[in-house]
Amino acid sequence: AVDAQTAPAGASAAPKSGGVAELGVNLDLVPANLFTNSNVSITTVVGLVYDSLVRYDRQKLEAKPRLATAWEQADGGSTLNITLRKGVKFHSGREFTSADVKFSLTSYADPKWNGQLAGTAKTITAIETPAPDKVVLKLAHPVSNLLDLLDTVPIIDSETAAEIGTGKKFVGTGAFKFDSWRPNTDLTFSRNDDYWGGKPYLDGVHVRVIPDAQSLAAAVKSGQVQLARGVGYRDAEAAEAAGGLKAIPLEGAELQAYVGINVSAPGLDDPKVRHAIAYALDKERIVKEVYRGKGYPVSLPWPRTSPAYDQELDNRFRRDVAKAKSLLAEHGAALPEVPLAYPGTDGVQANIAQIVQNNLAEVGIAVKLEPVDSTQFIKQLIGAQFPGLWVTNHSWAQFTPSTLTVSAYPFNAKRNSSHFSSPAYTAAADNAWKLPDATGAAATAAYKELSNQLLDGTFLAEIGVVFEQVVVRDGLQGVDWTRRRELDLSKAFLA
Amino acid sequence: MSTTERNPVLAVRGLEVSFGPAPAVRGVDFSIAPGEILALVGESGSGKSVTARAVLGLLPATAAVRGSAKLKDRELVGAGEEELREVRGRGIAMVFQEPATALNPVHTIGWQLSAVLRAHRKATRAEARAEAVRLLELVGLPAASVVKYPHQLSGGQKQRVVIALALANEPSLIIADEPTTALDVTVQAEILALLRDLRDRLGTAILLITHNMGVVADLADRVAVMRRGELVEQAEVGDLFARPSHTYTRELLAAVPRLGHRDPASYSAESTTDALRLAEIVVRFKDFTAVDHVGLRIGHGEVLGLVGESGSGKSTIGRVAAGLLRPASGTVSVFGGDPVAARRDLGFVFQDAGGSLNPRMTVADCVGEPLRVHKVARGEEYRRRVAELLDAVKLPASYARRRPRELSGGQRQRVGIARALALGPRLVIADEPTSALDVSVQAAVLDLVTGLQRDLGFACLFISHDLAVVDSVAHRVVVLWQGKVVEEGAHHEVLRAPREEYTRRLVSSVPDLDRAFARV
Amino acid sequence: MTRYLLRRAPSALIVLWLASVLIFLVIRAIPGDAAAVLAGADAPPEVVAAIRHDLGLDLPVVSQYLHWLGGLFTGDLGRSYLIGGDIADLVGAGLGNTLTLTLAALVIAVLVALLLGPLWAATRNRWVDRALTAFHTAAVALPTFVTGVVLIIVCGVWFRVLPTGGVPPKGMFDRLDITAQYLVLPAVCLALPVAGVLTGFLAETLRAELRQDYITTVTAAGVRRREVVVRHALRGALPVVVTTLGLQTGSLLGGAVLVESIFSWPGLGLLVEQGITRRDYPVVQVLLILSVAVFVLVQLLTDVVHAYLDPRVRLGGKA
Amino acid sequence: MTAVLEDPVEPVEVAVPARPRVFARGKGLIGLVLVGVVVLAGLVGPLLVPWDPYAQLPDANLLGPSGAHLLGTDDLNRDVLARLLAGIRVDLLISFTAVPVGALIGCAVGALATVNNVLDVAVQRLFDVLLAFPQLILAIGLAAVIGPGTSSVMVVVVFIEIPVFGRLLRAAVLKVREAQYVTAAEVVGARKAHVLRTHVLPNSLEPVLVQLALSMSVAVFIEGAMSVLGIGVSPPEPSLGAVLKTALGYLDLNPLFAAGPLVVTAVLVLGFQLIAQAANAARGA
Ligand SMILES: Nc1ncnc2c1ncn2[C@@H]1O[C@H](COP(=O)(O)OP(=O)(O)OP(=O)(O)O)[C@@H](O)[C@H]1O
Ligand SMILES: Nc1ncnc2c1ncn2[C@@H]1O[C@H](COP(=O)(O)OP(=O)(O)OP(=O)(O)O)[C@@H](O)[C@H]1O
Ligand SMILES: [Mg+2]
Ligand SMILES: [Mg+2]
Ligand code: NI
Repeated sequence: AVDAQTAPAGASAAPKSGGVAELGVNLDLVPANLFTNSNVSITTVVGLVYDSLVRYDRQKLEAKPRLATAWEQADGGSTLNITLRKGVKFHSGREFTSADVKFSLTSYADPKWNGQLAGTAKTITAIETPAPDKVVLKLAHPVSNLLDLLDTVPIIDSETAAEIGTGKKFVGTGAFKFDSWRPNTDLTFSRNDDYWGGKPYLDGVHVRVIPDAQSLAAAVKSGQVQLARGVGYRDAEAAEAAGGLKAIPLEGAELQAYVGINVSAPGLDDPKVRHAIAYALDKERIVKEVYRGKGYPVSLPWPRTSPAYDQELDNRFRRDVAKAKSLLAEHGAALPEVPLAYPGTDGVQANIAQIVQNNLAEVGIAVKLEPVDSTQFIKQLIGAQFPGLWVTNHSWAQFTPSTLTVSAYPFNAKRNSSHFSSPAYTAAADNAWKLPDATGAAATAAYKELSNQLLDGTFLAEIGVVFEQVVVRDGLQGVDWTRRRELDLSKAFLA
Repeated sequence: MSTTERNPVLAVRGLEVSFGPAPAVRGVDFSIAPGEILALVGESGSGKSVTARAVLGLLPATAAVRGSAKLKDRELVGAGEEELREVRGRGIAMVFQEPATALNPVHTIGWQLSAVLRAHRKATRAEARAEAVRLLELVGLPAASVVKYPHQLSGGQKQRVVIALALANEPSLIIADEPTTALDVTVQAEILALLRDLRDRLGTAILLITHNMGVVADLADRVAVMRRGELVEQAEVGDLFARPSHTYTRELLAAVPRLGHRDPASYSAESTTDALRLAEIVVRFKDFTAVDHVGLRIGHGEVLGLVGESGSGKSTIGRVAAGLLRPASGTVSVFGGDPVAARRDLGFVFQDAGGSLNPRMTVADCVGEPLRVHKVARGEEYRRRVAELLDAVKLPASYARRRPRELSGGQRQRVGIARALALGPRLVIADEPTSALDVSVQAAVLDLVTGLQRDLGFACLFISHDLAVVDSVAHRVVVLWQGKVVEEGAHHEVLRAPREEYTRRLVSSVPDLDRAFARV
Repeated sequence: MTRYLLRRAPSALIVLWLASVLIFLVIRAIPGDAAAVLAGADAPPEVVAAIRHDLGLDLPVVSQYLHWLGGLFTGDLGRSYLIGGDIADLVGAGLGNTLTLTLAALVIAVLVALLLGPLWAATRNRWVDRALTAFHTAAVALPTFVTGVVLIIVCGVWFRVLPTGGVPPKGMFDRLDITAQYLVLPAVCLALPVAGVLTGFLAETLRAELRQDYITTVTAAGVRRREVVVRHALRGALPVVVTTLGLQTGSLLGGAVLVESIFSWPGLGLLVEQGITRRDYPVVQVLLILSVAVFVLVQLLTDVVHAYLDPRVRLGGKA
Repeated sequence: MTAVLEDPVEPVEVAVPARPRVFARGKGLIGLVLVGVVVLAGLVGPLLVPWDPYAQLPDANLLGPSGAHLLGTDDLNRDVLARLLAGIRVDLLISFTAVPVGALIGCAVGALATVNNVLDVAVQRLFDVLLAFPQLILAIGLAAVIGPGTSSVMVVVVFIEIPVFGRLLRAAVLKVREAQYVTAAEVVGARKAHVLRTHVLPNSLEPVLVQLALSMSVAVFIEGAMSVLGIGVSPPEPSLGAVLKTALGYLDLNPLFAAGPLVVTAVLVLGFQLIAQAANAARGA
């Protein structure tokens, strides 16, 4: 762990070297999506192999040095001077320099990679490299979430970047070197002896792809893997009860479960109806029964650690069937049957969809469930093609609040899956983004306005902040992660 | 008979077999002396096979067997499985009717002989193989047959193998259940000679089950006659033929068709046109010529017998005549025209009566089908015609609603004949109409056909391999051999005084019943 | 035999060609596209369009088909959009695993059937008959996904005697005892329904065979019952069983989809499911045509074996 | 020569397989009873259970079996028994509609194809192609095209059954066409259509009936497997597969969840198999 505070509970034994950690993940790598997707194996690879310039603390939105040792704003936030760590080497043996930072940031802004923070990356008008350990970023205007970008962008080796898409080579500066990937089978990594953060304890990491979530749970229960990502919430709970392992929620890397609403659909165009939906949802039940308590209900996307979190605002939509009914009565006209899309192969979403259907039926909204396969779901999400409601997760609210409203597609003020647009919301989002600083009084006020806009618009009804969890056997200690759920095993060891 | 009583190989006393409530064999007593050939005769279903199987414990579990069957001193009824196994093949061996199905199609002859040999004694593979060769030579097959598969042998050869199998463990008794029924007359004669020879050389007793009185006359020392599960008469073969004491036996003997017992029947052409005329017919199946330049003609009202051994092309000619098969070359004319056009005037009686009736249709529907197809009659008229037809073939009206499988073989054959007569044909093609029937039923059917022919005056192509049958119905006879016509002429000339070598061989293979009747 | 194969070849090729057209068209009828998946959740439509162009998905369907067909003939199977890498490599790796698994399952199924089928056909003991009926029903009625989960829980978690899934870490041929440990659960799971069907079928065929006249011949000659069943009747039942076995390969390949996922066995079944859900057309196309090819080949093979087992066919009599 | 048998006496060697009796007495009866029990459970069962299969009951998450909930409650707080019984209906609906439809199409195509040689070859190759796709892969593919749901399960079953029945009927027709009674009809001058209608088809249908029983249980399987893959009957509709899928996730908690659908499937499969066997035996196979 980078600092003792964030180390997971239970890491009590004295570290010792040696051994290969066996990991299990339920989804395989999609190399072409390395910088866009955040599935469990991609975030595992990125966490083990690559480094970022800075890394946020998991409790507070405070950046800590990684490959950058220092950074300071100039020109009222339009320039950022970065000092790089010296003596860092890529796994290929080449020295890491400012040119690599420039290359990585430029690549990330390339539409081909389609990084989620491309909007922020595009505000960088120039990247200067006055010295091998100095980088100067020139911005079009100050943005409050520049450090999010530096936390997110992995520093890649320019010489082998072309081979990332094929899955043949991943070269970074991280604690482990990538050795091989066998599709649908496994990934192997070995220790990077020259790691700048100190030689890792583990000799290597072996990640097995175990597509069936139950088999994955069985594998970690039987000790065949020491860490599993993608175990179902109930399976994890049961496994924990059996002893010998822990289900650790990835705090700081929160996800949000939500019901998306197409505001152009008949009936749903009335904010009263949307509010009624928000009131009707039994968020407590979903968090408790579907996520087995690994999360908490919210009305706004912000997790409790976010600078935008405001308890009073967040309490706005608590389950209130009477209120929902009266709102619907105000709306007057009877609602047509509303379609609700969800990824059919995802058991968690399928259950949420059924609970939502049940909740809405209670207040008098008939819902028709429409399972779609995950590919089509993504296509409809991107193309804003959902005819009515949908359920899924989003993330990015754990970062600087403005990142959510400028980057995450469901929230994008200019164009989003809900077909929602309002000048007030656009202004509030822009205003929060163009702040030079992510915290402080100005920021708090801007976030409050943004939250109010979100609540008034309710083009998506948040259900709860939830956590991905990793199931770890007691034998593996010192497991850490980033806000993007990237796994950090540089200080992990087998007890 | 005294020796038999004293020291029999097999002594059966009061044998009763029943399937459920229905008794199939009700108290049978007989015994066989060493080296004796006892023939068990009787109509189909009289219990001959059941008796034989009961002796060897080969009946299904549904059969209840009582009484006693002793092989020397060993009681077989109620014996344990292992005890019976000891007896099977070594004490008593069995030869079955159908040589085609009695052998395992996927193993060589040698393999099967070895397997049977090694069931009763320890022998190495090589020893068993050598013994197999010896057995094959014993039944008159070349040693090379050991590596052959059953389908590579002819029917007669297969039956020899089956006999070799029975001889393998030197049994004291062979039960031969209809060993020659499925074979040609010529082949049948060979097999019978072989059995007699084996008895003479090895002294094996034989229980011969058959319904063919010719075979009995040829081979047996003694005869036991069965009817409806009971033994009605037992006698030395000569005594039986000369002085049958039981009425049933007398009926049975009377029903046996015999060559040369009908007065020569001549046919005088009334008109110059022919009912059927085949000229230079050639039929090929792939590169095999089944019918080779055959020509024949049948006048109006004439019955032409077509004889020849199995595979000689008789049925093929019948199919050509009915227009069911187009010859490769040659001309067919029925009443001077195309056979297909003449179908309204044509009746066809099939060899396999059961197979030629749709199992889902009632007897009345089967018989009436030609009427419906040609829309000759409908309503009340149709029903009346069907009833008439059934009556003509002596089937009671109550049978009209039955399905074909609810009839006996003879009755099915009558349905087939009624159907063939439905449209009042002027030409009937009858392909072995009696070969599947036992003598008594056969006699009745033949009687019917000749009677109807006389009354209705249709022309008839009568196909059969049974020379005696043909002799008793045909005006003229054509002898076929390997697709060619070898001899043709009036029935009494061809069958009683054959000119050609092949016809002579055919006629001499027919078991000589007259001698048996003459023997006292 | 070569002549026989040559005679069958054209119809096999027609089947393959028809299948290729069908596969190509059906896959393109699937809504949702690879470009969208590749672009990720937050991609703007321009990017998706650009990716479509890169992948050649904007070409007319006919030219896409011809291009693919050409590739098949020259051995260039194309590249996977989403799973990554050369399809030839992907399929090569998966094929080995799937073949190992299905062959193991096949062997188990055949052994079980050869053991239990004759026993069932020949037994006169009511209890043996009932036990075998129960086994048959259970084997046929228990879906693979249930047996798989139960086997994992029992053998992998409760008793921890066998791995819960995965392939041997050092490859299939490194240590056969280890391979066997990894193989046994998925193979048994895959084999069970086939074993059930085959056992039932073999018993049924044997019963019919035991009613044949030639069985009476050898029984009457005093051959022991066991020998009659095993040495005489079984041989006659085999050709029919081989044909059934051939038809069962389809269900083995289909079953592999579930079994491979449950036991994380990286084979073609897993790949095909992944390919379809991710809209990785090139991969799916190749896999489907491969599975059709395997089926066609197996049919040919069973015909040949059938012919070999039946001397009437082999030695040119009638079948 | 004198005729011995003037009057038709009792038929000799009459083998009348008393089919209906044999069928209804032995295995067939047991099979019918087993299937009947399941059908009955599906039809009247839901009336006997006080719970609505769709109702999500408050505070009833994953309860074990009890007097109130005989098989417990599922992860969405619904009574498992109620869902099981309602699920039977869905499966029976699929079995009893999709299988006959597939059979009908298959038989029609298979029988028609025998009329013409060129057509026959074409249809046979088409069947080969359909047969060549492993069932589940076909299911995944078709579900991807038409979207998951009950109707897609039905379409998949129809597609799977078409070549099975098509081939079966074709083989039977070709065999029956060689039968003597067909020749017998031809020789009296009957037309092709008459022969096909009155002789060939009625006698070819028996293997089809046997297969029909077997295919019924196949449909139940396909539904289950598709549910497990997430492409089956769409939630919240209950089906045997859907109940089983949920149950599999909670086997460690309550093995009884899975017992219900498994027992029902086993009973159905056994029942259909027995019926098929009895039908087979009655045919004299
Ligand atoms: N397995 C059986 N079950 C019921 N009845 C049987 C069985 N086998 C034979 N029978 C009956 O027993 C009677 C005698 O049959 P058996 O086979 O002995 O006649 P057969 O004299 O040999 O006649 P064929 O000359 O036709 O061979 C017949 O009525 C027959 O239907
Ligand atoms: N459809 C066919 N295809 C090939 N060969 C055939 C066919 N029909 C008959 N044959 C052959 O033609 C020859 C004559 O057959 P056919 O049926 O006319 O003989 P048969 O004289 O009626 O014999 P049997 O007395 O056994 O009925 C036989 O060798 C037979 O194998
Ligand atoms: Mg008999
Ligand atoms: Mg013939
Ligand atoms: Ni005497």
